[in-house]
Amino acid sequence: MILNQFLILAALLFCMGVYGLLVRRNAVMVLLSVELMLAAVNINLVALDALWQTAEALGQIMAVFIITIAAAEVGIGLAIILLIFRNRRSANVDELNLMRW
Amino acid sequence: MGVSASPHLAAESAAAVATTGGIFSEWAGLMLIGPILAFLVIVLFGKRMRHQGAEVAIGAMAFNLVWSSALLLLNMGDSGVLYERSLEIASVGGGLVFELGWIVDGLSIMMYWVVAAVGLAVFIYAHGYMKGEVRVTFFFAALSLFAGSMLVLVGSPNLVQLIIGWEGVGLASYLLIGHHWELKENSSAAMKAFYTNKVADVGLVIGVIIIGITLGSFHFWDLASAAAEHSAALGPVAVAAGLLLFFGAMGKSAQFPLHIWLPDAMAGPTPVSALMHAATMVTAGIYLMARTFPLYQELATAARPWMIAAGTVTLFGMGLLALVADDIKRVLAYSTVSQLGYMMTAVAAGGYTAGLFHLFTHAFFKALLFLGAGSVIHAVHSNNMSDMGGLRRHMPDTYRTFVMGALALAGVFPLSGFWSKDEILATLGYEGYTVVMWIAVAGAFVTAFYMARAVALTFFGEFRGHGEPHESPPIMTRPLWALAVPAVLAGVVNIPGLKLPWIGNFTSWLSVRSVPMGDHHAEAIDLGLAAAGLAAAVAGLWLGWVAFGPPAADRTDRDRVEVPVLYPLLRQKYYLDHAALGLVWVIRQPAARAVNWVNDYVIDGVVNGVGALCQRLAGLLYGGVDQHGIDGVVHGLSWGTSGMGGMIRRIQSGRVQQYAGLLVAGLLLLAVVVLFVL
Amino acid sequence: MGFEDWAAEPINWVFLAVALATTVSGLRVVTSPNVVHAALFLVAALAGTAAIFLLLAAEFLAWVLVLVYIGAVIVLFLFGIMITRAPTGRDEAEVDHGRRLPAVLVSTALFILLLWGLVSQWGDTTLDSVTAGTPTSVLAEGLLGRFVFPFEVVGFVLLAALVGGITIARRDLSPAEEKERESR
Amino acid sequence: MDLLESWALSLIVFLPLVGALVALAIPKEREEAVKQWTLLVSVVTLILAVVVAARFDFGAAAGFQFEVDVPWISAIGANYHIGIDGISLPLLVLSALVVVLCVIYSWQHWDEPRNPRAFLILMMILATGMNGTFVALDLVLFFIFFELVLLPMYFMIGIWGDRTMRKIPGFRKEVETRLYAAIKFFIFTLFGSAFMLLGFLALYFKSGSGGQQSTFDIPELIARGHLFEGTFAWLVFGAMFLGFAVKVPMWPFHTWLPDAHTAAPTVGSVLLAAILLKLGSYAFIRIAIPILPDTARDWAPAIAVLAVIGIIYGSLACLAQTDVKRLIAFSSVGHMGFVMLGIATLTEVGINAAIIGMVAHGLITGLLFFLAGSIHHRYHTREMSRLGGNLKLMPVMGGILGFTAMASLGLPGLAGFWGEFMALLGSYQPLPGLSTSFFRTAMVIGAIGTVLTAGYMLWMLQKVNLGEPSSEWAGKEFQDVDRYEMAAWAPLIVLIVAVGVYPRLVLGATTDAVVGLVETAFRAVGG
Repeated sequence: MILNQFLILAALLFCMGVYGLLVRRNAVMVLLSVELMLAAVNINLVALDALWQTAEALGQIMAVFIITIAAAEVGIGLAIILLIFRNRRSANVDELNLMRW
Repeated sequence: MGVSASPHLAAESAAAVATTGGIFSEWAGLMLIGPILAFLVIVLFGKRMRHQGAEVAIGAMAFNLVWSSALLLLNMGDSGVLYERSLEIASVGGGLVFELGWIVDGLSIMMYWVVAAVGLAVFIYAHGYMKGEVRVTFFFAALSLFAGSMLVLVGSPNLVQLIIGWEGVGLASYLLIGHHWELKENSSAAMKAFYTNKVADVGLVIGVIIIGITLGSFHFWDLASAAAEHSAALGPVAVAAGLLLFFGAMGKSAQFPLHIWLPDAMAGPTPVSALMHAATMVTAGIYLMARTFPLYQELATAARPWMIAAGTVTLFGMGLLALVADDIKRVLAYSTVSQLGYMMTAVAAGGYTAGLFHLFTHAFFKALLFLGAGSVIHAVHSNNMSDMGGLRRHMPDTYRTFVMGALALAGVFPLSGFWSKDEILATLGYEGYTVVMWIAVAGAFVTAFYMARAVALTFFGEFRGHGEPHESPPIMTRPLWALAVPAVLAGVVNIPGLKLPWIGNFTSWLSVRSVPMGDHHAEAIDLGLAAAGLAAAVAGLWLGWVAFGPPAADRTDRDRVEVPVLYPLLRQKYYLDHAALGLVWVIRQPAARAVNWVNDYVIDGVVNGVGALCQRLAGLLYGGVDQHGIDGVVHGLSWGTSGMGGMIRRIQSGRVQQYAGLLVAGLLLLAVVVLFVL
Repeated sequence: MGFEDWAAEPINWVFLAVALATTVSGLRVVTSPNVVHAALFLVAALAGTAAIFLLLAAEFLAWVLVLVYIGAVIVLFLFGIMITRAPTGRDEAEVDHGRRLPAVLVSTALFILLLWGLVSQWGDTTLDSVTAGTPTSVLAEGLLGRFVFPFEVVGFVLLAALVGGITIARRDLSPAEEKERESR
Repeated sequence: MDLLESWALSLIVFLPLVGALVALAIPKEREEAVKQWTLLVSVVTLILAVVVAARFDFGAAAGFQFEVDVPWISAIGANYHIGIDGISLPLLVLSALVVVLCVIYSWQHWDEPRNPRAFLILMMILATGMNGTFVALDLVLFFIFFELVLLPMYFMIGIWGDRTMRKIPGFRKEVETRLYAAIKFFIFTLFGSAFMLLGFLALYFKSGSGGQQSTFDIPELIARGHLFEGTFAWLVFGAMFLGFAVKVPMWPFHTWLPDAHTAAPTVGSVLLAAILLKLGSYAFIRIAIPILPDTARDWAPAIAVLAVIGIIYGSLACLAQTDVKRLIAFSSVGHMGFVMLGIATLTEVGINAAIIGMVAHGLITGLLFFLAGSIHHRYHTREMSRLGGNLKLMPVMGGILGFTAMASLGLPGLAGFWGEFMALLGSYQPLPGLSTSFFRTAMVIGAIGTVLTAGYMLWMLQKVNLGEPSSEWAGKEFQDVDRYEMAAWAPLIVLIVAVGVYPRLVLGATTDAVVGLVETAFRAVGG
């Protein structure tokens, strides 16, 4: 096994996630893309951890944190989408311009 | 003319023993603080007082009169008072120190006393004059500030404090001239006074800066000794500094062509005019020239011809303007300007004592004349002499005192004005300015002429106004008599060659100085010159009486001698007001507008343009990349044309994905730059 | 390490299969017009990731991924999809907006850049010693030892997310509605 | 009391921030509680600042006192290094004071959309940023505080600002004034600080070239001044100049100022004028000049030219204004021109002038903006053509306006005079090596500027205060200055007089520090 096969896979997944993030209209699908990107990051972390073999498995611990935060993010994200949907009858991101002042 | 054989500095040998003046000098600062304190007290509590604060103002002035009289007495005779005290208020680095304090010497004692004496008379008079007027409280507060600032000015031991008092006087004059600010012309007159002075102050401030930096000190006494020693440092800049200080003095002392504010300043209540013309404002410039006299005498000699020129033009040209004015206060105002020209010419020519002596006598008779005019105005409710006439019978006290003042001003023997004017003429002759001297004699003729005209039109003939004029109440007439006494007698203190027992003379009062300075004063009367001056005065009076006295006084077309070019020129005041207004207009309109336009369209144009450009670039980039979207084209077009709001909306579209896309793209760009370019 | 050597290791073939599956699933996640499908493909992609973790001997993490993500998060997603009536049809215009090219360009460019970076940085560094799995106790010691503070913070974040989620998504009834409900 | 020595400054800086956090916990509806709390916090901060001033050793004003220096971000060598000397002390006290006055003033004056809690919280954050900037002795710390003030002010303008639509020259559509102003303010300042940060980073990296650890520490950088020379120093100074000059603001980077001032809510304008503008000029004195003295000498003529242009330009622009508040805003350009002229002379007198000018401008222009706000509050317009006779309708407010205008035009005996006078004094004899005739010309032009200043102030007074009230207002009842306004203004009035009569209040602290600064910068190194 070489390191790069994992890292390149992760890069591929990440770029797919970026693509999804940019093209998806539906907010839920945007969130899905974000999850994909996070998964890619996790692969990176674990792979590098395997390379360096730190005593405390630092990379894996970071990955645990990321998974946790991702869960929180999904929760909040979905809640927001729900709220917007309720108010606007749509969950399409490009119809949202609330952030503009 | 008794020409003193002694060289310039010999006058100093006569200087008497100097004392410190004891407690009166050590606490002389109270005189400076008193009126300022009165100002604060009146502003804060005046409304609740019985006389609306007038009692505080008058009380402070009375106190000052007592105190300064004590100093004056101490300074009389053979012993002079010399004292200085400074309190540091800041050290600013470079060895420079700002100080406040007071100075007690012959010159400042004379000024303290004049301000206090004239001030007290005017304050008491004003208490009667202003009865029933609006904002009496504030009026007395401002009067106190006026007097207080003047005292700060004349008591100043250094140039910085002088500036403080100087502009304080300007502020107070602004407040008082514009007392009836409901009318735009009054507030404009106030503005004009303040503003003209502010222009002149530029000269003063720069002059002070030059002296302060060059000497490393703002003290007058350091300046005087540097000048006396012909300091090498001060030498090269002395003329510039001198001329700049003189420019400042031109504003306050209304020298041509910065005199334009003074006649307009008549918009203020009459007591203000009296105070301003006699004691507290216009004398400041003369005082400054006297205080910095050694500079001009020793170093800035090249500046003196210019000063004399300005003074001469003022003394003659402004006197002519008084010939055609109808407003009695304006007649007096122009006469003041002209008399200031005398003083300035005298001081510039080296007649330190002569100029100050004229200041001294002028303070009394001019205050008297103004208060008299105020009394008349009070009675007939008009400023115009065409509404007066025949008041001799209705207002005997006013009439008598006014005539005394007019004769004194005209320079009739043996009233005070005769002696002081004669001394000026003698000095000019002695210093070799013969032409100027004869112009001054001609000026005396003009002075007498317009005073005769004013007296004739006001007090003789038939009454032309409305209603029944009455003599003013005693509270107003008593100050008139009080001022009439020195107006008549003040000349006694400086009759050439005469030194009174106990009192000494004016020259000896002023002779105590820390630094000797050249100054000429006559030792005996030059009979020929005195006769010439007197002849000019009498001729003027006679001609004025012939032209304007009864029965001619009753004619409506008084100014029937309308010399073709001269008359319109005088009526339009040499068109100087037009020139000044034109200058202000240029600043206010084209210049200010141009700057504003530049600001909004050029500088902001660049700013907004960059904004629009960024937005357009963003539009192009995005539109170019995004070939499928209709949005791109539509919005791209609209970005190009919409305004700043559009730009903001574009960048802040609120579309998260657009942000993300730009973010990633930007990141990429950055990475490429970092990796491959750097 | 040439291709010969690489191909000689059987585990690499396993990797190749898993990677292929993961990639295809990932691609479908971002291209599928049906949200439910997309979510299910994400399950597949995540499962692939878990497999990769196993290959890297990170067993604990692999199971965490399966349990937390596939077990919980995806269910959450499905809930969200149902509630928001996300498009489940085949109409592509519904799910994507038209501006696909810039996204393709950007992500491809990003990938190329990353690829370049990875290759130039790591070359063919090998991962030989991956044999023994990481004991869970190591992770436990790390999480409750050196990283206990971040661990607690993350716990707090989760709690905040929980509370926040409820607060945001809860429907505030207008007074009229409130009354109506009470009367019912 | 070592505890005070080491904690006082940190408390002054962070107490408002803590106060803001606590205020967040107070329910929005309980406005009184929020107000009382912020007042308490700001007063305690002020008391601390006064205590610091009282315990300040004026005999050693040239050195830093109340110094704290602990490692912060060790990876880049950034320390939490704070301290004050005679230069920053007056500004720190001024900042603490003005915040208190703003809280008092805003007790009864709320611009739409109200929400006192949010507004006061922003104000407290602003206070932290301002106080922090004046005590920071580490470039990273300085930068953070310097930027921290940006955000609250942006929101203050953008949310509570002027809602009228405005036509911007060059653009077709009308935009809301507050939005335009807020974004302009933000972008301008950010633009400047980007360059400033570049400069800081360049200094950081270069400071390691002598074989020592790179550092962000300001005193340390001053000591290593010899490392920065030639083109490098010139560019770094230029970058920092851009950052500071935008904040001052110097011509031609000033155009955000009239817009921001005009659009901002009253208290926002006051804080902007009284404190925020000082950050830029203070940074020149604290950072740019001592660290790069030789380059400062190269740049001084350019700064002087821009300063003088600012003086004349600001005054002329004032004469063309129709809006009182905009006029006051432009007057700031002129006054800050004097401050910068003082700095450009690089002399003790000039830099002293700049500091006392900053303090005076803070007091006077702060008060003027309060007055403009109150005038707007009463008349609902600031158009001078519609106003008039204010002195008749509201004698006390008219009187205070007159007083403040006089102070602003530099009347001797009031605070504004010393800054102008000393700036001119300094430019008569600039630092040896600078062109004397050049600076003397600048002095003359500056002096002419004072005349123009007097011109527009008198004109404004005539338009607003004097004359008969127009028919629009005549006969109407106006509430003259109320308690809160009086409480907020009285300290300013007293201080304007006090500083005017006894400038040692400010100069007593600064002179030694400034002399020390100039000595180190120019005598020891430059010769």
